[in-house]
Amino acid sequence: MMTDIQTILPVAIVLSSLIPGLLIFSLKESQHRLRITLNLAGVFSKLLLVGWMLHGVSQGQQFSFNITFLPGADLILQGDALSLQFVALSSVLWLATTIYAIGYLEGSAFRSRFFGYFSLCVSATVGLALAGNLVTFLVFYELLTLATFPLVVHRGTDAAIRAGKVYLAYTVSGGVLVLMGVALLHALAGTPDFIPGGYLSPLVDQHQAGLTLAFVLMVLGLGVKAALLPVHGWLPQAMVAPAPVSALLHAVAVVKAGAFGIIRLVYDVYGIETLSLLQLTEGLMILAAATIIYGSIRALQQTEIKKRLAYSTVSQVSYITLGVAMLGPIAAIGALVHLVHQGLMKITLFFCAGNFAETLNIHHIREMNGLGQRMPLTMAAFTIGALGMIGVPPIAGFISKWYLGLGALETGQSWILWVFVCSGLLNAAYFLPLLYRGWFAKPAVEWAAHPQAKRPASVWNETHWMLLWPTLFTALLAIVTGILAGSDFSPLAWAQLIVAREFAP
Amino acid sequence: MIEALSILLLWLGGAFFVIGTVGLLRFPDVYSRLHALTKADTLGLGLVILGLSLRADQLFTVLLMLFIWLLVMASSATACQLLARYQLQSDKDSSDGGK
Amino acid sequence: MNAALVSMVVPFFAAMLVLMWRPQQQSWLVIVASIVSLLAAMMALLSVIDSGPQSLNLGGWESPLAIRFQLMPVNALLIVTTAVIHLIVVCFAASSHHCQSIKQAFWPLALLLHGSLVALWLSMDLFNWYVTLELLGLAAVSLVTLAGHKALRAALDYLLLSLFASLTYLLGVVMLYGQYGTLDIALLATLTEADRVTQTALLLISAGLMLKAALWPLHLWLPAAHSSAPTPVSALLSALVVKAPLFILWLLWSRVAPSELAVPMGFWLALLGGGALMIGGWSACRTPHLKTLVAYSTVAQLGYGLLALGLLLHWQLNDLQAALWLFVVAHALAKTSMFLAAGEIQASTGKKRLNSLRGMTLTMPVALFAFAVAGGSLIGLPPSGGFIAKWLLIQPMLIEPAHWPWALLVIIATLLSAAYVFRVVSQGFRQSSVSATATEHGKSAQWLALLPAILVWLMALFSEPLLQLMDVFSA
Amino acid sequence: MTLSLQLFLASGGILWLTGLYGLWRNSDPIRRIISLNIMGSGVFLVMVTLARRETSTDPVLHALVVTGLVVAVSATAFALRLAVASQQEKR
Amino acid sequence: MAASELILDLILCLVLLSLAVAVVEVKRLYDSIILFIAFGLILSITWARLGAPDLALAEAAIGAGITGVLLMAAYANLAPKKHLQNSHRSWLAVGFSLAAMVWLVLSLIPLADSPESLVAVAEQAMADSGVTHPVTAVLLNFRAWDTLLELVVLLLALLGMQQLRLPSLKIAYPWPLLNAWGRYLAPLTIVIGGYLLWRGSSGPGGAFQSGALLAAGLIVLRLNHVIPGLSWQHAWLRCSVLCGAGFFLIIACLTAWLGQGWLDYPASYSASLIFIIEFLATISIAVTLAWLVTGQQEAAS
Repeated sequence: MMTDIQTILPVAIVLSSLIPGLLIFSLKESQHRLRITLNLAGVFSKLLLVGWMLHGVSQGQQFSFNITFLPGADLILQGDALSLQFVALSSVLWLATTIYAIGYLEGSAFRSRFFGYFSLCVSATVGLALAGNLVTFLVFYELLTLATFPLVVHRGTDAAIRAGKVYLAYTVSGGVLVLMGVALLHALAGTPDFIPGGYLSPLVDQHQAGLTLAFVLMVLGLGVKAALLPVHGWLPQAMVAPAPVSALLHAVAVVKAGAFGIIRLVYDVYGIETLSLLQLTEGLMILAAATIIYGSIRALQQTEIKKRLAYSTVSQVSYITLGVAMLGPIAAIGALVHLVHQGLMKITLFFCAGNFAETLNIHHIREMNGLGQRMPLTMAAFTIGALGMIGVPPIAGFISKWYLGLGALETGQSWILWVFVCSGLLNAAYFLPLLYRGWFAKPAVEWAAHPQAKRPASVWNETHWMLLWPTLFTALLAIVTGILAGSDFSPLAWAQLIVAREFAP
Repeated sequence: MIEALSILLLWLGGAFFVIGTVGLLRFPDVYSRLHALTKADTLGLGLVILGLSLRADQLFTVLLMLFIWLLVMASSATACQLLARYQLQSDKDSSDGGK
Repeated sequence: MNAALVSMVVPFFAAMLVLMWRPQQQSWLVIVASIVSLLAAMMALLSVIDSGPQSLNLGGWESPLAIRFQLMPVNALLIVTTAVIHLIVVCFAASSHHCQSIKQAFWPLALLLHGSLVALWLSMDLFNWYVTLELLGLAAVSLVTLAGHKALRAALDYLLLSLFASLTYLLGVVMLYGQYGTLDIALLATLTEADRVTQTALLLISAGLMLKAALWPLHLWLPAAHSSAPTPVSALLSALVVKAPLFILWLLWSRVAPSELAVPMGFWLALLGGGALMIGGWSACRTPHLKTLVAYSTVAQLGYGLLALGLLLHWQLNDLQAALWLFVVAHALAKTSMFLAAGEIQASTGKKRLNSLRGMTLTMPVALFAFAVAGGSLIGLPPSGGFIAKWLLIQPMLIEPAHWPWALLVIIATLLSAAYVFRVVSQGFRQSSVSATATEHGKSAQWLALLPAILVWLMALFSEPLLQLMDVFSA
Repeated sequence: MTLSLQLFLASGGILWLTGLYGLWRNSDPIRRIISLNIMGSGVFLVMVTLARRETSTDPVLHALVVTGLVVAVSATAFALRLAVASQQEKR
Repeated sequence: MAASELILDLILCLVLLSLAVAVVEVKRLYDSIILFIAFGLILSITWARLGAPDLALAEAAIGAGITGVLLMAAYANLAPKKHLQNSHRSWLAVGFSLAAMVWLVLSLIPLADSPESLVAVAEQAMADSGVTHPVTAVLLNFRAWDTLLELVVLLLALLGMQQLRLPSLKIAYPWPLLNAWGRYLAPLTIVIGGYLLWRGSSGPGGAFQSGALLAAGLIVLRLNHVIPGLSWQHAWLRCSVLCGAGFFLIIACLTAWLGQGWLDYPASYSASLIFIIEFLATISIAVTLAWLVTGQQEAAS
């Protein structure tokens, strides 16, 4: 009986969002309640299943499901520690984003289409996380591209279509590069399952050119989604999408899919040993460092809140890449835990930006003056997210940066510390003015006289509850994971478990 | 003897064909061309068939060839009439148009 | 073998029945005939899987004299594909409101086209192929003229080029017969030598076939003919008819041609395939009309077939034939879906241009979705049939660094196809100024358009048995 | 005999090419159809000549020519009708 | 003797080629059509010269006869319009053609010396074919499948023409001499057609030649208003168009189902089966060809 569960569980996790998604497509716009019910049923059943799997994996059980696909490359879904890190993050944030999106889109058109694709997106993300080999990863990676496109162009305006085209141009090109890389590796080595330490070391002598090309292709391809420097351009453009989509794209699905792919590639395909033989990580490290600085500087130049957050993402996601590229165990812990922490903080920030826009029609930084008086709770959440990004203890961001810094010292790359310091200062430079304006500056008009804003009945009612509560929830998570980082079930502890397995001799 | 006669007839028939063709090419209008052509058809073909009949070893073959000659004569007569009438009609039309 | 014959004969008989009795409800008869043909085709496929390739000498005469039929995995698969697509297309024609005007004449012609296709797939005889190619050409042109006066010019050009191609093909065939005294493919394969006559004959045959298959640079007639035809006809032509010459081309070069000729020719064919991919894709990205875009996409996608065929010959790699035929089948299904969806959209808006697609996600969501899903397979997104074919194609390209330039070609082609597919899809997401609501009528036609697109993605799940089938054959 | 066969073979090839040239040179559909017929005649001439190579003629080639002729006349008839129809639409 | 034969062949070839070039090159469409008909006649003489009487018959009836009528009919339909002059004479095209000619002729010439053919095999199989004329044996037995499909080609051409919905052939008013001649000619063609069909099993002739001849008879009758316009409304016409291919197909299925295999006639019946098939095919061919020439008569509306 147990073996059956172990095969079915990975599929069930993917299907728990896929099936509601497909059902939602067939609904009419007016079937409001049914749609919400389906969404929530999907969310909670997924959380339940993920919890089950987490428990199992921590007990050392193996979860694996496979069907035949290409010659020598089955479709494999498996739950290991690394994939669960990502799956758990996605599922929890899906819960928050779903509730947020229901509130955000209340009364607008095309909701069936929106939630349908939204669920497909989550399914693709989860599938990508659970993928047991490169070909399976590729399948879900491309599906993710397809599923997010309708969300980017959801509004149907000219600007949205243009952004959608830019998004596609980048991600499809990236997808093709990844495809080529995967196919090249398949041609050289077949497609075995991901295994800690990689499976390519026997080929280093014979196929150096092939392996190098494949790595470059795949890092470039994955780098598109992870918004690495030369190919990051889609991310700020994609900001025209509705707020829940921005939150989902930036915190969970797309950028993390890219980063996660790089993690898989480095640890479970090439392996640290092979990569250091091929000397490929130097370039990746420099690229990531450059992206961190460049993203921060560009963020500083933006005057729109969402654009600033977008460039901040460009910068922050590269911390993960940088941590991975250092090839040391402590840096790896930092990278893995940053995957989660950055997600929590950034989604909070985007929720807040959405709340500002939705409640008071505020899009620009200069309009934020005195916002704390009108929306104190949202502003507080925003503060938590921003401080976490800068790396102020005890918020989660501090933990990951701490480990990354230690990792840099451990691997002897002390120049990276300077990158972190520099970036931290820039972070402060682009977030603190927002906080200052929000809490201390005088509003341009009295909030009571603001054309958009009715005076809230109470503090808890500053905006729609479905917009407020998810924001507070994720902000709380960002603090809790920071404070309780030392406990057994924190993301940090889980990251240490993963690294212990990856770097096991 | 028969051989020689046959050859003579064949040459004669061929000559009529040639003359008819020359006429077709040289005569000025449709009517005189038709005149040349029909001579070639009927007489030329008749002579050729006569010449070939002398060489035939079966009566059936001779009858067959005669039959062919008759058919060709009938059809060329009809076709000739058709063409002449058509030409006459169009001549009339054009002279009417001229007035 | 008998099942395959049934699959071929049933459409012929049904066509004659429809012509003779002229029943009021023709569509049911046609649909039933298509179902029977499909069932028979499946049985034929099963029998090939069970007992391997089968050969039949028509009339019971010995081999060089008789026309020979052969049922192999490849053509069994093609017969099934033909039957599936015909079934879908006739159901579409029966249910779409926009096809009412063409119906009377459409049924018998479509049936005859079906029968002729199966006859072509089965045959292994050079001259018999000439007759079946003529059948296909005449049926196809007649079907194009169903669209009315606007299509006549395109139909005439199509017919003249098709006749010219047939005669070129025939001259080559005659030369081969003159040299080797047989028309049978298998016998020729044992006899051919790399001499001047053979070379000229093969070149003539190839030129004719490439013109008929609209392989670049002989493709110029295709966009006009395919885009001006009625919707179900466009689907049949693009999905099936252009594949028939490719089948002959493949048999000829991979079996009959001696390798001294095949290896250099393979290089040129592959190069032409690359040209088709580039030029076809580029034209599809530029054209302002929806159906023309889909037609140019056919030109481009046929380039993949030619590329696979060329590389198969150039590297003498029999593994690539799986790629070739999966491309053909995947493209057939995807293109059916695309043309049906595009035609249904065009008919309901009444406009040809691409920008009339605004707001289609609301008014005709299923049709647009079908277009997008089919487009996914054309681009080669996993896990679709198109992806598997592309995967098989690029494997041998990647394994040797010297072959990497070909892979670059495939990358560019993929990006071009993505560009033209999303050109259409993103228009559909654009907000429309008129507040349109979902139209209820025509729903069934839209779902029928979606069906082949779903099938092509399902192909991915059955790729293992499909590839085994191909392996049986190459072994 | 061989010489005369070669002569006919060459003529067949040249006829085929003449038709091809006519197809290229003329834009009027009817003339193009005629050119196609000349091409076809060229091919048939090659076929009939090839049938003549041995002492007894090759019936297979003759039968193929008969088939080819019927196909050609069907296609010509349809093409001419189509040409007329398309020209009438233009007016 | 050989020299004079060669001279004859040379003249034939030169006439053929110069006619062909003239057809392509002359200015007026009408001249081109006339020259093409002449070309067809010379071609049929060439067939006779090359020992192919079947083909000479078929060419004279189908190639020159029916095609000529078709061309004239098309010309008549387009007559009011200025015909397009042959437009672009480019020296590039001429040069290319000449180069291609050298290449093609050089590839064709060697074929004269490689007598690979199916003659021996066909002769061996003649005994079991049920007929004594080899061409008929090939057409209706050895390669019967080609012939069946070819009947379908005819059918398709007819269907294609039908749904173009063109007005049928314009027919001049009847004129006594022509009328009378037509009335004599028509029965004659039927007799000769029947003779050709019957003769097909043992000598030159057969379904196609006979069908073409009968078609010519039908056309003459139609032109003389003896028979009404052909219309798809009439069941017997549909039947006669379909009977050739239909019966052939039924036989094919029956032989596959009950007999030894697809189109494998039982030895004792093969002669009569072939005759019935030829008979029905002749009817189909005749009606279809006549129909193709005279055009579809629209139902009176």
